[in-house]
This record gives sequence, C-alpha cells and structure tokens, in this order.
Amino acid sequence: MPVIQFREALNQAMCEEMQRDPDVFLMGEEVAEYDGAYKVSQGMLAKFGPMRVVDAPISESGFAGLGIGAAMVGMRPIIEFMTFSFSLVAFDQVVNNAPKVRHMSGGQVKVPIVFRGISGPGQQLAATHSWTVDALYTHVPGLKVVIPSTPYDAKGLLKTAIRDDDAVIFLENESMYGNRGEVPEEEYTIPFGKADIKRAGKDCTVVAWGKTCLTALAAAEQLHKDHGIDVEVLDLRTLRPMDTEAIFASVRKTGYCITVEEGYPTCGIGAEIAAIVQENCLDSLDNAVVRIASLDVPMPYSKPLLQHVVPDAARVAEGIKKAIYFKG
Amino acid sequence: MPVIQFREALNQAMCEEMQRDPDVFLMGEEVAEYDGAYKVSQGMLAKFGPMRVVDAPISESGFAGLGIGAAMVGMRPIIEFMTFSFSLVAFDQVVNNAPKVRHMSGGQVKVPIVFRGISGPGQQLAATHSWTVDALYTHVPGLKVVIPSTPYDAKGLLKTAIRDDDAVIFLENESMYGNRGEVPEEEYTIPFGKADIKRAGKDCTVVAWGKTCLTALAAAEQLHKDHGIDVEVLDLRTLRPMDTEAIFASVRKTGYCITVEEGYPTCGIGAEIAAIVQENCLDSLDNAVVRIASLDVPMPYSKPLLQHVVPDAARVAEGIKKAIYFKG
Amino acid sequence: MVETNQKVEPSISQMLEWYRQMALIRQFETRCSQSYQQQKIGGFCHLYNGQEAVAVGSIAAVRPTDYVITAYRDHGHAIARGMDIRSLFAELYGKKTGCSHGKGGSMHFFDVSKNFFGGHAIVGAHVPLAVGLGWAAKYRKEDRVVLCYFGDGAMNQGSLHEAFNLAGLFKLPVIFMVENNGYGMGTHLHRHSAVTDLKLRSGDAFGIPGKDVDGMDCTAMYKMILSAADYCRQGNGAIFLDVKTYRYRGHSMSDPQKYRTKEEVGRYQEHDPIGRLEKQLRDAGALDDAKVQAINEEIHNQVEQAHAVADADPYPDAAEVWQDIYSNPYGPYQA
Amino acid sequence: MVETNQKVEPSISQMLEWYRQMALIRQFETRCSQSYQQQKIGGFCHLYNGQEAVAVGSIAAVRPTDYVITAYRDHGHAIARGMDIRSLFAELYGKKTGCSHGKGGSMHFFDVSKNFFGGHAIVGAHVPLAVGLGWAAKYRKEDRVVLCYFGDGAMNQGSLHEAFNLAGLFKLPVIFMVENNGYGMGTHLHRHSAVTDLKLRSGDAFGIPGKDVDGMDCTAMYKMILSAADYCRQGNGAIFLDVKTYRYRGHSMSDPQKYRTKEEVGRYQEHDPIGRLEKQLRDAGALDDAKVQAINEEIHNQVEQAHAVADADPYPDAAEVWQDIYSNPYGPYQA
Ligand SMILES: Cc1ncc(C[n+]2csc(CCOP(=O)(O)OP(=O)(O)O)c2C)c(N)n1
Ligand SMILES: Cc1ncc(C[n+]2csc(CCOP(=O)(O)OP(=O)(O)O)c2C)c(N)n1
Ligand SMILES: [Mg+2]
Ligand SMILES: [Mg+2]
Repeated sequence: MPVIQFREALNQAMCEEMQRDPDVFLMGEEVAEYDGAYKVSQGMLAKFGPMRVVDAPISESGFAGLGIGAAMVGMRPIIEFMTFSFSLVAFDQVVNNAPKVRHMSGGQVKVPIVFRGISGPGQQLAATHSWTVDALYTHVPGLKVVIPSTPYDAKGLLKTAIRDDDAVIFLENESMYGNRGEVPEEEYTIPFGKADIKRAGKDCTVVAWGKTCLTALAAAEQLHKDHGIDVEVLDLRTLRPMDTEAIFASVRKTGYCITVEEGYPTCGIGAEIAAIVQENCLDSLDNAVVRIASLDVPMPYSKPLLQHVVPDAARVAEGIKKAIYFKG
Repeated sequence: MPVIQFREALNQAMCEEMQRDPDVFLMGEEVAEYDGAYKVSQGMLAKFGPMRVVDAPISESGFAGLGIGAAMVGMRPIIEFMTFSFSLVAFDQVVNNAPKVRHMSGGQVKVPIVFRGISGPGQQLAATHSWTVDALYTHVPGLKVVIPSTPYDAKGLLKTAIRDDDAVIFLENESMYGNRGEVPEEEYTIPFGKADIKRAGKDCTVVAWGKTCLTALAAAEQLHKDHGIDVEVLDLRTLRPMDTEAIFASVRKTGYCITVEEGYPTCGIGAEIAAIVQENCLDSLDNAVVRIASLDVPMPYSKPLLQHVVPDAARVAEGIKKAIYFKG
Repeated sequence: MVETNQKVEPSISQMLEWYRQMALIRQFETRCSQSYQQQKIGGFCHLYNGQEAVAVGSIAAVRPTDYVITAYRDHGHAIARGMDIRSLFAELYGKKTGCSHGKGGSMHFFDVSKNFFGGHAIVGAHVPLAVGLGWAAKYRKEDRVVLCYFGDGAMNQGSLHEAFNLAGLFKLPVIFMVENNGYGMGTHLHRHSAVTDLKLRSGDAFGIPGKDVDGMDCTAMYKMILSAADYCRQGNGAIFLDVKTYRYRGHSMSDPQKYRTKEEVGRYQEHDPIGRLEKQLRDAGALDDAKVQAINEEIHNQVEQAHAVADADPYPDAAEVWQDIYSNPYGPYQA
Repeated sequence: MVETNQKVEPSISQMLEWYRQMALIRQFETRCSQSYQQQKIGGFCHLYNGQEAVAVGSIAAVRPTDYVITAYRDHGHAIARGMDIRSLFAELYGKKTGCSHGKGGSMHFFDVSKNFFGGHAIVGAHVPLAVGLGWAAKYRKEDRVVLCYFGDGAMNQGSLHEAFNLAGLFKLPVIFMVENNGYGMGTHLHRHSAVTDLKLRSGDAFGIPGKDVDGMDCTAMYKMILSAADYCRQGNGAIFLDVKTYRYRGHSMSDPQKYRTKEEVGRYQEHDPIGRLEKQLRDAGALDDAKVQAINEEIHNQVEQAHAVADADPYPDAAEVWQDIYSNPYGPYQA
C-alpha cells in the first residue's frame, strides 16, 4: 500500500471528490495560487482552475457565509480556514447559519458544507492563534465534528464529510501534516460516529482524538515497555456524533477511563466524556474518569511555558499511572 | 427593605457605579434614547447624558471592541448586548481580545469591562436567537462569567463586576426582569466565586444558576409538598470562577448531585460539574451525577416544541426523583 | 451603469395584480397584529406595513428561478413570492403545516419550491448567504439573479461589508436592496450611520454600482429591478439599491415608538404605496369604489379563512424536536 | 479636509534620528531573520523591511501621550516608539525579560509606559480597539490621537468597517493607516479588494477624509501625520491614510514568494526609504561614507549586544503560566 503524508491524504480526498462531483469546490485564504498556507491544496489550482479552487480575501465571515449560501442550493463547498482560530471571526456563520438553516426551514434546505483547517496549539503562536475548537463546535447541535489522527482516517473521513448532507467541522493539526501512513489506492470512506481502537488493551481506556491519539499511543507504548501496563487507546474519529457505545464498552472492559485533549479543560470534550461515562458506567468504574488536558490558561508564546501547558506523552503516562493507582 | 424588580436592581447597580466612578459608561443598541430594549437602562440617558449612555449602531464586533479598547486605558465600559445571541457576531472580540490582551501583554494591560445582556431560550425566538451562552464563555480562561438569580444578587454581583479589573460576562434572562425581590438601600457587593445555598436540604443537591435556580426551587417545593423530599438548591452565582468547594460540600452531605441548565447539554456546564464531582466526590456519590438540560437540539419556534425542549419544574422534579431512586 | 428601463411600462393587469398583492400583505399584517395580541403568535413579529411596494415591485420584476433572501421582516416578501398564506399563518402559530413546520416562526419563512431562502433573524448575517447564492448561479453558469433585502440598520454589520467586497470582486449577480426605512429599531439613520447616502457604502467602496429608488412606488421598484436584473444577467456583477421606504408600525409588536412623532408617520402615509397605486389605477379607469371594495372584501375573506384553517391546524408532535437537524446523523455511509 | 502642513520642514537632526531609527529596524530584522533560522524564535515572525519609513515617519510626528496600536508586523513600530530592543529580542526568544514577559512573542509587543498597545495577531481585530482608545481620549477630553496601523489585507475584515463607522459617527481622533504593501500574504491587492483605491472604502463610505501618502518617504509620512494629528486634535474626527509601501521580505519567515518576481522587489528597492533619506542627508552634507559606516557599526553593536543579553536571559518559571490571566481571580471583594 502506498505510504503518503497526512496532507497528501487530504489533498487526494478533495481531488477525488472534486473529480466525482462538479458541485464540490474549495475556497479559502491562499488555497489557490499560493498552493495553500500549509500546502494541503498543492497543485489543485492547476488541476481544477480558479472557479473551483478559489483564493478568498481575509473575510472569514464573508466566505464562510458564501459557502453556506452556495450549499443551500446544493453545492458542496469545502471552506478552508487557515486556522480554526480565525473561524472565531466567522463564529456566527458557523454556529448559526450552517447548522440551523436546515432546522429553521423545517428541513427544506440542506447545508452540505465542510469547514476544514488546523486547530490546536501549534508552534508558539500565543493565545489568540492557538485555539483548540473541538469543544466550541461539538457543543452545537446541527454541526458534525470530525478529527482524524492518521492519513488513512483523514482521507476516508474527509471523503465522507464532503459527501455528507450536513455541515461538517473537519479538524486538522499542523504538526501532523507531514506524518506518513498507508493509504490504499482503492476508493474508501469511513463512517461518522464509529470510534476506532488504535491500540487494544485491557488495563485502562484512554479516549483520544486527533493529535492526542498519537500522544496517547506514545504514552501507552512507554507504559507497556516500562511497566507492562496494557493501555487501550480509543480514537473517537468524530466528536459529534460521538461513539459513546464504543467508549462504554471499553470502559466496562478495563474499569478505567482517561481522556486526553489539547483544548481548555473547562466544559471541554473530556468533561462531556466524564459526564456520560459516569452516567452510564458508574458501576464499572474502578476510579473516577480522569481528564488530561491543557492547563486552564491562555496559551503562552514562550516555548517552555507552552510545553508546560499542553499535555505531552510523559504527562499522559503519569496521568494514566495515577488514574489506575499504579505505584511503580 | 424595598422590594424592586430585577431590572431595577441592575439599573441601580449601573447608576450607583456611574455616580461613583466617571470612567464607567454604558454602550449598546437602544440603551439610551429608547431606554433599553428591555428597559434595563430606563432613565439613564436623562441622568448621565449621551457620552455616558450611548446608543451604538448594530455593530456588535465594533462596539464590543470599542469597549475593550477603552478598557485598555482604564475606562470601565459596560457593553450591553441586546441578547448574548448577538454576541456571537462579536465572538472573536469577546473571547480573544477581552480575556487575552492582559495575558499577551504580560500583564501590562488590564481590561476592566462588563458585557451584559440576556441569555437563554426566551419566548419562541427560534434557533439563532435562543442561545444560552454559559458554556461557550465559561470555557474560556481569562473571562469571568456571572449569572444572578435574584434582584439582590443581580445588584450586588453587577457592582462587583463593574469594579472588577477583568473582563466579565454578565448573564441575565428576559423572563426574570420583572421578578421582584428585596434589595437593601445600603451599599453592598457580592464576591465572585461564592455559591449561595438558596434552599438548604439533606436529600440531594441540585446545582443551578440564573433562571434554573427558580426552576429548581419550584421543583424542590413541589417535591417537598408531595413527597417530603428535602432538596438542597445551590445557586452558583458565578460560573467562572466556580465555587467547586461548595458543590463538593453539599454533595458530600447529600450523596446526590443533579445539575439543571437551559443550554445545549453537550460540553455544557453540567458536563463540567459532573466531571469535577465524580473526580472529587466519587466515594460520596450514591448515584451518578444527573444532568438535566435542554434537549440536544436547536431551539424550535413552536411553543409546544419549545416547552418540550427546555426543562421546566416538572421535568426537574421527575429528574430528581429518578436520580435519588425515589419510587413514589 | 444601470439605467432604469423606461420602455417597460407595466400593463394595467400587472398593476392590478400588484395592488392585490400589496393589499393582501397589508391585511395579512393586520391579522397578524390581532393574532399577536391574542397570543397566537410568539417571539418577535415585525410587520411590513408601508414597505409593501418594495417586495411586490421587486419580486414582480424577476423570474421564479431567481433566488430571494431577506431578513426577519419577511412577511411581505413571502407573500409577494406567492407563498400560501395559510402556511404563513400556520408558521406564525407554530403549527405542523407551517411553511417551516413551526421551527422558524415569523422571522424564518422559507419556501424552497419558490426559491425563497428565508427569513433570517441575525441582522446582516444573510447577506453573505445571498452572495453564496449568487456564487452558485455564476459557478453553474445559470441565468439567475439574487434579490437580497436588508435594513438600514444592517448596513453597520461587518459581515455585510465582507459580502459586498466578495460580490464586487467576483462579480456576482446579486441585487442588494437596503430597505431604508430610516430606522434601525429606534435609532434614526443619522444616528447609526456616519454617512446617510448609503450608496457610498457599497458603490464606490466595493465597485458595485449604486442607485436610489423610491420604495413607496411599486412601479419605480419594478422598473429599477428590471434594469438591475438585466445588468446582473449580462455578467456585470452586483447592484446596490438604496430603497427609500418607511414602516408605519413599530419595529416589532412591542415598540412604544417614542423615537418618532405621529406627524412623521402621517407625512409618509400620504405617499402610501397602496393608495398611490390605487390612484393611478383609478385614474386609468381600472379601479373604482366598488372594485376596490370588492377586492378588499375578497382579500379579507382569503385572510380570515387562511387564518382560521391555520388556527385549527395541529401542532407538531413533541418527537418533531429531533427532526430537521441532520440529514443523516451518522453520515451517508454508516453500515 | 487635511492638508499636509508644508511649513513644518524637519530639521537635519530630526532626519538623522529617523535615519538611525530606520537603520536600527533594518538591522534588528536582519538579526531576527538569523535568530529565526537558529530556532531561537518560534511562532510566526513578520519582518518590516521596506516599510520602515511608515512607522518612523508617523511616530515621529506624534507625542508620547498619543496612543499607538498595530497588527502583528509590529517590530518597526515598537522600535520607532522607543522600546528597548533587548526587551524585544527577549520577547522573541520567549524570555522573562521580554516586553510581554514571553507571553506574546513577535506578534504581541506591548509597552504601556510608551502608550504602545500592541501587537495584535488576528487580522483587523485591533481596529475596533483603536476606536476604543480614541473613544477614551474623547470621553476624557484628553488631547490625544491614536495611530492605528493595519495591512491592505485587513481591509477585508468586517469588524474594521464597523470600527470605521463608529469612528466616523462619533468623530473620534483616530488616524487609520493602511500599510498598503500590495499584498495580503500572497494575494495581490487587485485579487483581494474589489476596489484598489482604498480611500474609497473609508473616506466617502464613512465620512472619514482619506488621503494617499508615499510610505517609502519618511518625510512625507511625517508631514502627513502632523497635519492629520492636527485635524484630529481639533475635534474633527478620524482620518484615513492609504500608505503606499512595500515589504521586501516574505510575508512571514516561511514564504516561498512565488506570487511575485525578484524584479518586482528590485523595482521597489530602488526607492528604499533608508537609501532615500540617506541621499537627502548626504546632499545636505549631513552624512558621508564615514558617518554612514560609523552609524551602521554602532547600530550593529547595539543590536548584537541586545541580542546577546536577551539570548542569555532566563526563561520564565513554569508557574508563570498561571500569571497575567486575572487581576484577581475572585473579584475585588473576596473575603
Ligand atoms: C446581530 C444582531 N444584532 C441585533 C439584533 C436585534 N435587532 C433585530 S432587528 C434590529 C433593527 C434592524 O434595523 P434595520 O436593519 O434597519 O431593519 P428594519 O427593522 O428597519 O427592517 C435589531 C437591532 C439582531 N437581530 N441581530
Ligand atoms: C482573521 C485572520 N485571518 C487570517 C489570518 C492569517 N494572516 C495573518 S497575516 C495575513 C495577511 C495580512 O495581510 P495584510 O493585512 O496586507 O498585512 P501585511 O502582512 O501585508 O502586513 C493573514 C491572512 C489572521 N491572522 N487573522
Ligand atoms: Mg430600518
Ligand atoms: Mg499587506
């Protein structure tokens, strides 16, 4: 099977869907002539021309709304936010128009749109540029929220997102664009709402999504090597819909649940998981659900500070040990 | 003690603080000549003149930002959103500039601003106009979030908010503006981060805030009358900072915890409370934390649908009975 | 530039139809006002009295295939677009049979079969959507224009400016109409906009030609939109119209209207769009007292009947709250 | 309207000071470029090369009490405002001694003691803040003006338009300067703005007089701002300046610059603001080869020394992550 980069997987998904369906187009800042700020759309302008790969002015609210309007008459726009931190200037369009026009029209108008881009504290960009928007958008009924952790998942989920008839928030991570993985040449898609066990294990369940899957896997390998602890890493793949059954099944098996996220912890995804797990698996829990998240502070610029704020594999490993009462 | 309306309590708080400090001013849509869309600022233009009670164009992002800029040089703006649903077009200003300028300047610039207005599904306004923004803003470090349930609390908390040196989100509820309550003539303020037991009880803890305190109290009275169940209603008063110790103390006493909110449940305030309660009080819990919230759907216009979505006293009472395994 | 197309004089029968439509809107709003007082209508309800010529004259000038989108003061546009008024009353009453199945209410009328894309309640937020409709038309090389209405108060929303720039830059077939009734809620134009000639905020600023038009004159609206639509159809891009109009009623049903005098309202009512058209039709011998009375009675019956049917219509089932949120909650490829 | 005040010719010593400042900015950026390659600087880093005359000429024309606020390309403004370059390097290196204690980085330089209010990284989002600074000055009847800088790409943000309207409506003392370097990242002005005469998007549109000015000419900037500030101080309201300039380096440190040619960059470098001022000063006999070399060496030493000190400065303690978030987490009245 070919091994390709994460960004190539995204690029393939978009190109294949654009070839398949003339109603799909890509719009965003620097996606066309610049080949994408992070080279995700490299070569697409040459392939599809300027009506289908479109450079937008720095008007997130305007072009997000343009996409929604076009979707209202059946087009399938892919709107790229250079980062989802910039989606906050378009917040009303994303949380009010995209997910609610269908509802307020009594189901007459569907809005098949994908908003995609990077999310998460990257490389020292300071507080306003380092948003992890997972919780903000997962909070909103009417949106779907997708967050892949591997090139394979990225391609399959993005294709599903583009074909989906609802508004999809598709979250990527800059530090993962260069990651490589096997991606088959044959066509495939990945359904929403199905979590994926990225590492089977019996001692505890770590629920992760997007980049934190990699952090969790690294921590799991370390714990296995050092202490023989056998961690199950459940990759949610989509946050809304969320595969709660998969979470419950794993927790019922292991008796422990740890969530890992890079966002602000308060009212985060980990909080939601903690709430549903204790609602549904209280009797199976050998300890409280433990949330590992960024510290509850704005993201600082300074590298050592930022490293202190965002959870890394070491912190996750420590958290797991504590959560399962491991004294090693 | 004088008995006054909720809106009068807010009006008094603003007027007293404006008299006390010339740097305080009020800006928002229709706050001046119209006397406030909901009459909260009635009479203030006449009292303070057009530089201190200022009608703004329908430019939420613009005038929220104006307020933040003015606060950066030590003014104390009160920015009224006609409803917090409209704060979503100013979201970037509220979540990036207001709470983070202090941080990104290394503490040089304080931002003493109050954003206030109504939140919550009111009177059949449909999906875009019915936001409960509690969770959206409580998610964000750097903001403080305040939500009073009585005229007394409203006045004391708003005065604290205006004197506070940080950005405060102050949430009101249209349906409560006419509510009456005792408010002393003497000056008082109420500290942030201190919950208030609005009804002491021993059988279970209901955590509520703002309007849901009233719903919870009604449910509690009903349960007491019908079944002798003795519910403790804890009014959080501020969501950030949150008085977690008060929650834990009450739950440790009663063994049960039920949260009541009008917002979307996913990643809501109830989720956060469930997460921290099970993290901190797992051994005291006789059942899982139960979240009562609006259904996880956009707010519909139609009255019977809306009533089905938003929790009322009957649903809260049912929820409490189920939560404490009461079979009556 | 756009020139109003003087050659296209409307026929008497067209004008009679407009007269009927405007009278229907007016009586519809009267009934709404009553129903609101009877608490049959919830939420906010913004009446269109005084502005009828804007919707009727403009929509008369375009084709069924063209797209229409507007703000929350949408009753007039929906009726002018030919939506069934029973479905409108039903929507207002929160009924299953409502045009938006009771999910939207007064501010969110929709009828996709008529290319009527709402009814939008966040001020200014539908203007980018209008640009998207125009984008789709251009992308698909369809011969469609977009009619996009918003208020003078909406001119102060940032996203509207972003949308103007996109429409200007991409040369999209959108006719932007500010229904300039002089007030954003209780705030007069000169207190909310740094300039009061609103063309300056689109035309020059975004390369979109701007014109003023008398929104109290149905025929003027019709002619202006005919030319504007021609301009757009020829691929020239967007048009901006500062439509001078006035609303007779309060901003919404709960407005004490301290910001203006009865005299001011009276002055505008002298140029009432319905009265004006009626006079023209009387002068042309197409209307007389008897005909006017007959038309109004017929409309009255139509309105009362639609209201009564809607009033008796069933509410949606509680389970309906779970509908119209997702097409398919788990994506199209779930096993 | 604003007229450039011809009478206020700068003195030779003033011009020498500008020359020094511009050269300092240029060398500061050169060092940044190296430090970035050495991975001493994280995040995004946007250099100011080519635009030096804008910050230097404008800031020279205002008072220490006036407010200054800008976007993320803020090194030049901070230096022109007299900030200590060691604290700037320290900020870039994420050190405790940084002007923002390492919390802000390149895009968020702050120095309140110099009335320098950042350094803002969300495009356009600081323009409403600038209006708030102007509001405070007017409200308090203080004789202050606000210098507000942003890029041509920022002209497409909605909130900027809202801010313009507020400044126009309330007549606030703000000098809006678009540092029009022709590109928003890789997108040329004519591909991102429906009109390229940016004055049309403020002046006429929001009642704010607009002017063009040559941003490669420090003296022109100085004179223009002197008159603009006069205009504002007299209570006339805001001013908009379309400042024509050019950036020599990529948008940020990681920009392959495929969107323009080396020739294009070269054409602008012929009008280099530093070279131009140098020539004037040479013609006036105030500079010669030896002096130029001496100045540049002195600056080089200054830069290298500041860099070295900052480089050796300590990082903040981990506990610092909990600081600078709240003044008092529990409000002023906690027991
Ligand atoms: C973003 C936003 N802010 C505020 C409101 C509340 N609001 C609804 S209508 C209105 C006035 C709008 O005036 P205008 O655009 O002139 O339209 P008109 O009512 O005159 O038709 C206001 C302030 C809103 N719906 N959305
Ligand atoms: C709202 C928002 N969208 C996008 C970005 C990413 N971004 C940063 S700078 C920039 C280009 C800005 O160009 P311009 O305003 O002309 O300023 P210049 O870089 O030329 O100084 C972009 C797109 C951002 N920071 N904020
Ligand atoms: Mg109006
Ligand atoms: Mg630029």
